[in-house]
Amino acid sequence: MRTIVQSIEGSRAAAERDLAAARAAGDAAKAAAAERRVAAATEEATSLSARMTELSDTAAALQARFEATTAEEPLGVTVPSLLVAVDGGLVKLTRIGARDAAGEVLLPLASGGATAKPGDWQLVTYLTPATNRKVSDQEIAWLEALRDRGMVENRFNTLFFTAGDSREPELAGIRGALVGTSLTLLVTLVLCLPIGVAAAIYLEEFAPKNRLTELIEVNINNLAAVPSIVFGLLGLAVFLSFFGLPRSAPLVGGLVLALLVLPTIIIASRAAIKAVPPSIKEAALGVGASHQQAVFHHVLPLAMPGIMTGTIIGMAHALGETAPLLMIGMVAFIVEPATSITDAATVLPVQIYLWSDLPEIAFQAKTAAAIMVLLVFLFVMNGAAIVLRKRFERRW
Amino acid sequence: RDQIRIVGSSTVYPFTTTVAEQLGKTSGVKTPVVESTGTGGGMKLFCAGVGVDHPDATNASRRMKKNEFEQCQKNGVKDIIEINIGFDGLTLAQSKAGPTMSLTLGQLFLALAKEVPGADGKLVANPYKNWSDIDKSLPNIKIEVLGPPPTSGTRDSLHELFMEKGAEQIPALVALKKSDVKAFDKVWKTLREDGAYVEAGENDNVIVQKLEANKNAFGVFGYSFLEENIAKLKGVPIDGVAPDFDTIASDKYKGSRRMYVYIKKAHIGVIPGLDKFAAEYVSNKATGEDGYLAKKGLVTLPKNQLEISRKNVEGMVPMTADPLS
Amino acid sequence: MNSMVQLDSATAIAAAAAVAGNPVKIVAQGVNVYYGEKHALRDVDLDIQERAVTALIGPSGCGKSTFLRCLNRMNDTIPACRVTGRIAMDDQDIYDPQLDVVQLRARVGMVFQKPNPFPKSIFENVAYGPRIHGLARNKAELEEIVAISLKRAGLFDEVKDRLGDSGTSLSGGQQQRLCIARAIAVSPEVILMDEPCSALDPIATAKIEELIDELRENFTIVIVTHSMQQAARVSQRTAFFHLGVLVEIGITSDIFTTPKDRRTQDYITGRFG
Amino acid sequence: MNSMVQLDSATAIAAAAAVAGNPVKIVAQGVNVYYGEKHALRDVDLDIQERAVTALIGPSGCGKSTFLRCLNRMNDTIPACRVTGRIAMDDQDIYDPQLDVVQLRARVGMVFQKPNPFPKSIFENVAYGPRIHGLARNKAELEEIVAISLKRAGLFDEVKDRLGDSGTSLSGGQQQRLCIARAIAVSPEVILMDEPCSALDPIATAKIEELIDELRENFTIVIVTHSMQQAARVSQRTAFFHLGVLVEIGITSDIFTTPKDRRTQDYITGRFG
Amino acid sequence: MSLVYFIGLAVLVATGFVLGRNRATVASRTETFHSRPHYHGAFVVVSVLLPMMLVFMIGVPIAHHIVETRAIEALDPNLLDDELRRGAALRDIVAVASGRHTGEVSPALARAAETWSSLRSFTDGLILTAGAVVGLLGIAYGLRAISAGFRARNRVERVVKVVLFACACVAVLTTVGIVFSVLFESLRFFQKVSPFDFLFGLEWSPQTAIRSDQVGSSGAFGIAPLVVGTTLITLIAMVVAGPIGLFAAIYLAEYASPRVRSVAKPLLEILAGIPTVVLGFFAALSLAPWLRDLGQGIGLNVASESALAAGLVMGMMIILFVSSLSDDVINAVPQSLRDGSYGMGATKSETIKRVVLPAAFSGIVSAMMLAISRAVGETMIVVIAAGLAANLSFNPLEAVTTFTVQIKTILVGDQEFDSAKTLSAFALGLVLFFFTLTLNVIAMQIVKRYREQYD
Ligand SMILES: Nc1ncnc2c1ncn2[C@@H]1O[C@H](COP(=O)(O)OP(=O)(O)OP(=O)(O)O)[C@@H](O)[C@H]1O
Ligand SMILES: Nc1ncnc2c1ncn2[C@@H]1O[C@H](COP(=O)(O)OP(=O)(O)OP(=O)(O)O)[C@@H](O)[C@H]1O
Ligand SMILES: [Mg+2]
Ligand SMILES: [Mg+2]
Repeated sequence: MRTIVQSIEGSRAAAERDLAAARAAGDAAKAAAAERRVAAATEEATSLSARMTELSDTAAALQARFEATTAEEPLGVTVPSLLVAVDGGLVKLTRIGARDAAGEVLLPLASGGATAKPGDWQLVTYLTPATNRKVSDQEIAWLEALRDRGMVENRFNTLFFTAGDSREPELAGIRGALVGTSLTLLVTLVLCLPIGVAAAIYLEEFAPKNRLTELIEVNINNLAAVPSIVFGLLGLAVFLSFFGLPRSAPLVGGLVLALLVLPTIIIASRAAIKAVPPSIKEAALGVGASHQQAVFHHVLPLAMPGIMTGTIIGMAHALGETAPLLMIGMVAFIVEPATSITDAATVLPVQIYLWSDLPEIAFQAKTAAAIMVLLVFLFVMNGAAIVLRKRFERRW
Repeated sequence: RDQIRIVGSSTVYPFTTTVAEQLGKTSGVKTPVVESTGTGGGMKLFCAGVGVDHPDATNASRRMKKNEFEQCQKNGVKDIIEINIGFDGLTLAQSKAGPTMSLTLGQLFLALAKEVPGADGKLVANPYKNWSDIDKSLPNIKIEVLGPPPTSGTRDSLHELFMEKGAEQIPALVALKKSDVKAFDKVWKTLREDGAYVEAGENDNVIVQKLEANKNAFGVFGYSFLEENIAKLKGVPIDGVAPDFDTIASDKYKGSRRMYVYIKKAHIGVIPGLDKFAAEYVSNKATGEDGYLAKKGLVTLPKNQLEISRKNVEGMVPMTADPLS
Repeated sequence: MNSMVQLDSATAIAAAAAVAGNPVKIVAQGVNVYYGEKHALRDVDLDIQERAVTALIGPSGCGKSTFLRCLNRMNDTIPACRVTGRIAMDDQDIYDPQLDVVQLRARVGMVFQKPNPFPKSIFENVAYGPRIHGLARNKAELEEIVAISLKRAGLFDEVKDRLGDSGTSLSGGQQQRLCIARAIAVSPEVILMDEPCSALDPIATAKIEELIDELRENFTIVIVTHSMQQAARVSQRTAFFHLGVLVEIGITSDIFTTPKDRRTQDYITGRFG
Repeated sequence: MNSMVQLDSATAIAAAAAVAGNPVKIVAQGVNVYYGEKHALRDVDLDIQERAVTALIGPSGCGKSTFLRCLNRMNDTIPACRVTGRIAMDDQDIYDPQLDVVQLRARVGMVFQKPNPFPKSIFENVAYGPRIHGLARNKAELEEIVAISLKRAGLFDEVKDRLGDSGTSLSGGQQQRLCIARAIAVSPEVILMDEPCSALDPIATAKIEELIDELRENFTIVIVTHSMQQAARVSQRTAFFHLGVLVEIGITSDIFTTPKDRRTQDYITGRFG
Repeated sequence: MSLVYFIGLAVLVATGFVLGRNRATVASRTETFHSRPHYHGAFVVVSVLLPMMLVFMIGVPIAHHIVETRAIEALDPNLLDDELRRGAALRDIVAVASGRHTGEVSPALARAAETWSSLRSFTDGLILTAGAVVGLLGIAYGLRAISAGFRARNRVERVVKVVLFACACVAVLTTVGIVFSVLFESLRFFQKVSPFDFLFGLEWSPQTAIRSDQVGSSGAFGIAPLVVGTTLITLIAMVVAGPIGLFAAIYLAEYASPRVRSVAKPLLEILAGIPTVVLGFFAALSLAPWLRDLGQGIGLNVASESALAAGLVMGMMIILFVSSLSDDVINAVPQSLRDGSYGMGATKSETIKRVVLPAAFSGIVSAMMLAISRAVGETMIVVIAAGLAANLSFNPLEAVTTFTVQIKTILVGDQEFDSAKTLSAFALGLVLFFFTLTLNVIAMQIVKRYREQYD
C-alpha cells in the first residue's frame, strides 16, 4: 500500500510539473487539465493514507490485545469454536484469558470437574464459526460422544427404498415415486406400443396414399414438436375435465405420457417398416398370404428392431418427463405409495424436481440419489428392450 | 374422495407438506396430497368450484386478490377461511466470499428499475452498470441480480416490498407519484431487461448454486433458502437491517411478507380430516414460536396475530372482500 | 447362329396333342398395363390351358413378367401400376372387386424372377405357405411337406443338414430352388414361374424341368423363360411377346417350326434386336 | 440327354491357341473358404490368364460364386466368411494386409449374380463408378461414358428415353444388363461376372457374349456360368468345380471333349447329380 | 361386478374361439373352406366381444346413474341438486352398504344404503344377464356363419383394419384435441391483442402487462424474439446433434464391430432418459459458467444463461434421436447394394456417402425431424438454462428465450384469470404448432423428392 501511495505521489509530482510547464507556456486548457489531475491525485493520496492509518491502528490494537497478559477474550459465535475434551466430558470455551479459560459444559465431566489434572486434556478446534453452520456445537458434541461409544455407524440407507416421501430428509424415501413411475409407465407402455405400432402399420401398409394420409403423416410428425406441457393441458381438458378421471393418478399420467410418446413410436416404426424390402412382402403374397398375414408374419418382425428403438426412446422420454404431469396434478407431495392406477401418485422425475426445490440441504443428496435410481430404472428398462431387440436384428 | 387435496404456491409447499405429514402421522387421517402449482395456478383450481373434483385448500405466498375472490364467488366457492400462517422474508443474498454490502431500498431500486430519474429528474433508461455507479461507497462490481420470473409470487413481492418502497425513497419519484400515479406505478413495476436483472426460473436452489459459483452476483429468494444455506450465503442488509428470524417476525426487515392458506368451508365435514388439518396448522406445535414449522424456516407470527388465525379456524369465519386489493 | 432351337418334334407334337383338348383355365382379354406413363402391355388376348405348360418368351423388357404378375394380381403391390381389360380364371373375373385376391394367390402360386427367400430358416421358408393354409395337421406332416417340396425342387440333399440356416445364406441357385419349393409346397392350381432356372446349372435345370413336366399332370403352369430350348422342351404352348405386344401364341412346335409372324421368326432364328 | 455341349471346335481351338501364351494374371494357391462352420471351398489352385476368358462351371452350390468373390475380396463383407491360402494378382498378394482393397476392387470389377442396381436413376447407376474414380473430366464426357457402356451392354436403345427413371423399375434382364454396363464403365483390368446372362434372352445373351469377346482383347475376364454352351462359346479356359473342390481346369475345348476327370465327364454329359 | 363381467367375457371369448375353430375344422374335412378354422374362431370372438363391450360400456354408466339417484333420493331428495353434499352422501351410503362405515348410522342413511345395495345388485344382475345373453347370441351367430363359402378371414381382417385405422386416428385426435384445447383461449387472446402485433411485433415482454390495473399493457406481445430464440437454440442443438448423431449412426451401423455396437447404442439411448431437469441443471450450473469463463479468457462477453449452453446440452440430448433411429434405417439397407458399390471399387466412405445414405435418406430425415421437433418442443432444459430474457438477437452468446419457456412459465407461474398474459401461453402454443407444421410440410416435400426405394 505504501508503494501505491508513493506511485500516486509520483504521478502527482509529474502532474505538477506538467502544470508548471503549462502555466509557463500559457496554455490555459492544458493547465486546467493538469490542475484537475493534481487535484485527483491529491485526493486519492489523502484517502489512501487515511485508510492506511486506520489499518495500522487496527493492527496495533490487535497486537496490544495479543500481548496484554491480563485481558480476557470472549469467544462468540462468530469465531472458530474451541472445545476442550477433559475428564471424559467436553467443555466449550466461552472466554479465554491469559492464564485461565471459562466455558460451558457440553458433555458432563466424569468426576464433576474436580480431578482433572493439568496436561490431561485435549483441545479440539472447529474452524467454521457456529453462525456459519447448521450444526451447533452441542450437536457435534453429542455426535462425537455417540461415536466414541460405537453407537454411530455408516451403512447403506435401505429406508430410502422402502419409505414414501417425507418432509424430513432423513425419512424421505423413493418408494412412492418408484411405484408411481412403474404404474405410470406401465399404463404408457400398454397404451402407446400397440397403438403406435398399429398406427404405423396402418399408415405404411394399408392407408390409401392420398392427401389425407399425407395430412395424417405431417400431423404426427408435428405432434412430436408440441411442447410436453401442452400435452398436460390436453390431459387436463380431456381426461380430467371431460372424462372425470381422478387427479394425480398414474392412469391419467400414463395416458398423457402415452399420447406424448406416441408420435415418437409411430415415426420410428414407420421408418422401420418402410425399410423392409418389398420383395419380402411379395414373396409372402406369392404363396397366398393375405396382406395382413404378410405384414404381421414378415414385415413386422423385420421392422421390430426399429420399433424397439422407437419404444426405448419414447419410454425413456416418458420416464424423464415432468412438465405435463404438472398440469394433471402429479407434481405433489404424496406420502403413501399408490396401490392402484387410480391412487394419487408421483413419479421419479417429479420427485427429483420437488426435492431439488426444497430448502433443506440434505434433500440435495436425496435428489442426487433419486437421479441415480432413475438412471438405474432406465438401464433396467432399456436393458430388457435391448435384449429383445437383439433377437430381431438381422441384415439381409 | 377421502383424502384432502391442497394446491398452490411452491413457497408455502414446504410448510404445508410438513403439516400434512404430521397430520397423517398423528391423527389417523390419510395424509393430504399437496400439489405445487404456483399461487395463481392454485387459486384458479381452488376457485373453480366446490365438490370432490376441486381442491379443498390452496397455499398462497400472497394474499388472495380481489378478482380471484370474485371468481371464487362466481363459481360457488362462497365461504373461504383465510389462515395467515406466518411470514416469509424476501431476501437479497450473496456468496459469503463476496464483498460486504449494505443497501438502501433506494439503491436497490436504482440498480433494478428499467427507468430511473436522470440528472434532470426526467426518466431515462437505467444507466448504472456497476454498483459503484449508484453510490461510491458500494463496491466496484457489475450489477448482477438473479431473481424470480414475472410469473412467480416472489416476483410480486419483489415489486411490492422492494421496488415500490425503494421508489418512494427517491425524491424525483415521490414528486412523480404526486403528479401521475400511473406513471409512478409503471416505474416500480418494470424491471430492467438489459442483463443486470436475470430471471432465474422458479427453482431457488438453482439461484443458490449460481451464487456460489459467482461471488459477485446477488440473488432474490425466500428467507428459508438463506437460512438453510447460511454456510455459503449471507443476506444483504436492507436499509441497515439484515434479514433474520427476529427482524422478519417483527416487521423490522423491509422484505417480510405474509403467507396464507385458504380453505373451503363447504368442504369441512365433507372431506374427512379437513377440520383437523386446519386446526393442526394453527396449533402451537406447528405455527407456534417453537413449532416444527419454525424449524423448517417459517418465520412464525407474533402471538396476537396467530390468535386471529386461530379464531378464524375455530369459528370458521369466512373472509370478506373488503381487505383485498 | 441360325435356328437356335432344336425340337424333338415327335415328342413335342405328341405332348401338344395330348393337351390340345384340355379346357381353358385362364382367359385374358384386351389386357393393358401401365406403369405410370409407361404403357408396358398393349391389348393382350391370351388363353391358358388347364394342365398344360404355357411358355412366355420374348426379348428382355417385353412385358413377360408384367403379364405373369397380372395373373395373380401381384401388380396390385406396385402403386404406379394400372391394369385394364379382363382376366378370368375358371370363368371368374379375377379383377372383380368381389373376388378375394388372397384366395386367388393361394390358388395361383408364383416363383419370382429374383429369388427372394424370407430371412428365416430354410425350413420356415417352405413351411410358411402350408402353415397359413393349414395344409398340415401336425408337425410331422409339416416336416413331410417341407421335405417333399425340397426334394421335388432338387434342393433337399444339399440342405438337409442345415434346415435351420437362414434362407439368405444359400447360393444363388439354391435360393432359386428354395423359392420353387416354397411355391409348390402349397400345391396351387396354377403355378407362375418367372425364369425359374435362370441361376441353375444344367442338371438342376433338368430336375426342375422334370418337376414341371410332372406337375403338368395336375396343375396349370405358366413359365417365363429366355431359353427357347427350355420353352421347346417343357411347354405345350408358347406365347411370344415383343415390345409389350403379344405377337403370337400357339402350339409350341408350331411356333418354333412355322411361326406365322415375321417378328417371331426373326426372334427364334436369332436375327432380331 | 447325351453331350449337352456342341463345340465349334475349329474356332474354339484357335481362340485357345491365341491366348495360350498369355502371361498369368491371377494365381490362387491352396484357397480354402469357410462360412462359419461350413467349408465351402477346399484347396483350390487355379491360374487365370491375362487377356483371356476363364469360365467357372459346376453344379449349383459348388462354390463358383464363392471363388469369384475371393478374387476381389468381396467376401470381406460377409462377417462369417474366412479365407485362407494365397491369391496373387500380378505377383502381388491380394490378401496382404498392406494392400488397399479398394484399389484392388477398382482394378477387379464385378457383376453380381443377383442384379443389384442402386435405387438411383439409370444414368446415376452407370455414372457412379466413373464419378468416384474421376474418369470423366466434365459432364459431356461422363454422358459419353454412360452411353457407351449402356450400348455395349445392349441396353441403350431400351432405356435411352428414360435415363432418369430408377434402376429398380427395370425388368429383370434390363437390371442385369444395367449392372454389366455399370461394371464396364470403369474399365477395370479384370472383370468378374457371376452368371451375367442368367436373366437374358438369346439375343441379349449374344450381345453380351460379343461384348465379352471384345473385352477379352484388353481385359482379363472370369465368368461363372451354368450354361456349358456359353462356356464353350466364350471362354478359352474352363474350370470345373464340384462340392467345393476344383476338379479340373484346362483349355475349354479339352475340358469339353476330353475331360480327364470322371466327374467332369459325368457333369458335361449330364449324367450327374 | 366388472370383474365378474370380464371374467365371463373372457370365458365366452375363449369358448367361442374354440367352438368356432373346432366346428370349422370338422366341417372343412368334408368341404373346402374359404378360411382357415382359426379365422372362423376369431370371427366368433369378434361377434362375442363387440356386443358385450357395448353392453358394458352403455349399461354400466346408466345403471350407476339410476342407482345413485335413487339411493340419494331415499336419503334426502334435496341433495340431488347439491353437487358437493351429494358426493359426500354417496360416499357414506356406499360405506354403509359395504359395511366399512365407522360411527353411527342414521335411519335415513341405513334406508338409503339398503336401497343402494338392493338396486345395485339388481342392476348388476341385469347387466350380467344382458352380457351373457348377448355373448351367447354372439357365439350362436358366429357359429351359424361358419360355412365353406363364408369369408371369415376377410371379415376378421376388416375388423383388424378398422382397429388399425382407429389407432392411427388416435394421433390425429390428439392433434385435434391439442388444437382445440388451445384454440378457444387463443381466440380470446387475439381479441385482446391484435394477431398482427403478435406475429410481427419485435418485443416480447409479458411482464409489462402482468396486472390489469397497469398502464401501457400493449405492444409487448411480439413473438419475434421467441421465434429467433427458438430457432437459435434449435439451430445450435442441430449443429451439434445433426453431424454427431449421423456420424455416430454411420459408425455404429457400418464400422463398429457387433460388440461395440451392442454396447454403444444402448449407452446412447440412456441419454434419452436422463430427466431433462437434470440436463438443465448441468447446462446451467456446469456448462454455462465454464463457457462464461472461457469467453472471458478470450475476451468475449458470454451471458450466464447463454443460448449456447442451452443449445449445446439440448444437442447432446437429441444426438441419440438422430443416431439411434438413423442407425436402424442404415442397417436396413440391403447388403447387396453395398456389395454393388464395393464391387465398383468404391471405398467404404464413398459407398456410405453415395449409396447407403441416399438409400436411407427418408429414414434419416425422419430421425432429424424428430430430433428438431424434440428440440423445439423441449422445455425444462431451456427453462433452467436459457432463462427468460426475450432478446431479439442471433448472438449465441447472449441470453434468449423460447416458446416453450414462455408457455411453461406462464402456465405454471402465479398467473391470473383471463389476463392477456395467461392467454398468451395458449396463443404461443397455437403459433408454435403452425410453426412446426410448416417445418414438417417442407421436410415431407424434401423426403418425397429424394426418396429412393430399394429392393
Ligand atoms: N453367406 C453364406 N453363409 C453360409 N453359407 C453360404 C453363404 N454363401 C454361400 N454359402 C454356401 O456355400 C456354398 C457355395 O456357395 P456359392 O454361392 O459359392 O455357390 P455357387 O457355386 O455360386 O452356386 P450357384 O450356381 O447356385 O450360385 C453353398 O453350399 C452355399 O449354401
Ligand atoms: N415397376 C416398374 N416401374 C416402371 N416400369 C417398369 C416397372 N417394372 C417393369 N417396367 C418396365 O416395363 C417393361 C416390361 O417389364 P417386364 O418386367 O415385364 O419385362 P420382362 O419381359 O419380364 O423382361 P426380362 O426378361 O428382362 O425380365 C420394361 O420396359 C420395364 O422397364
Ligand atoms: Mg422379367
Ligand atoms: Mg452363385
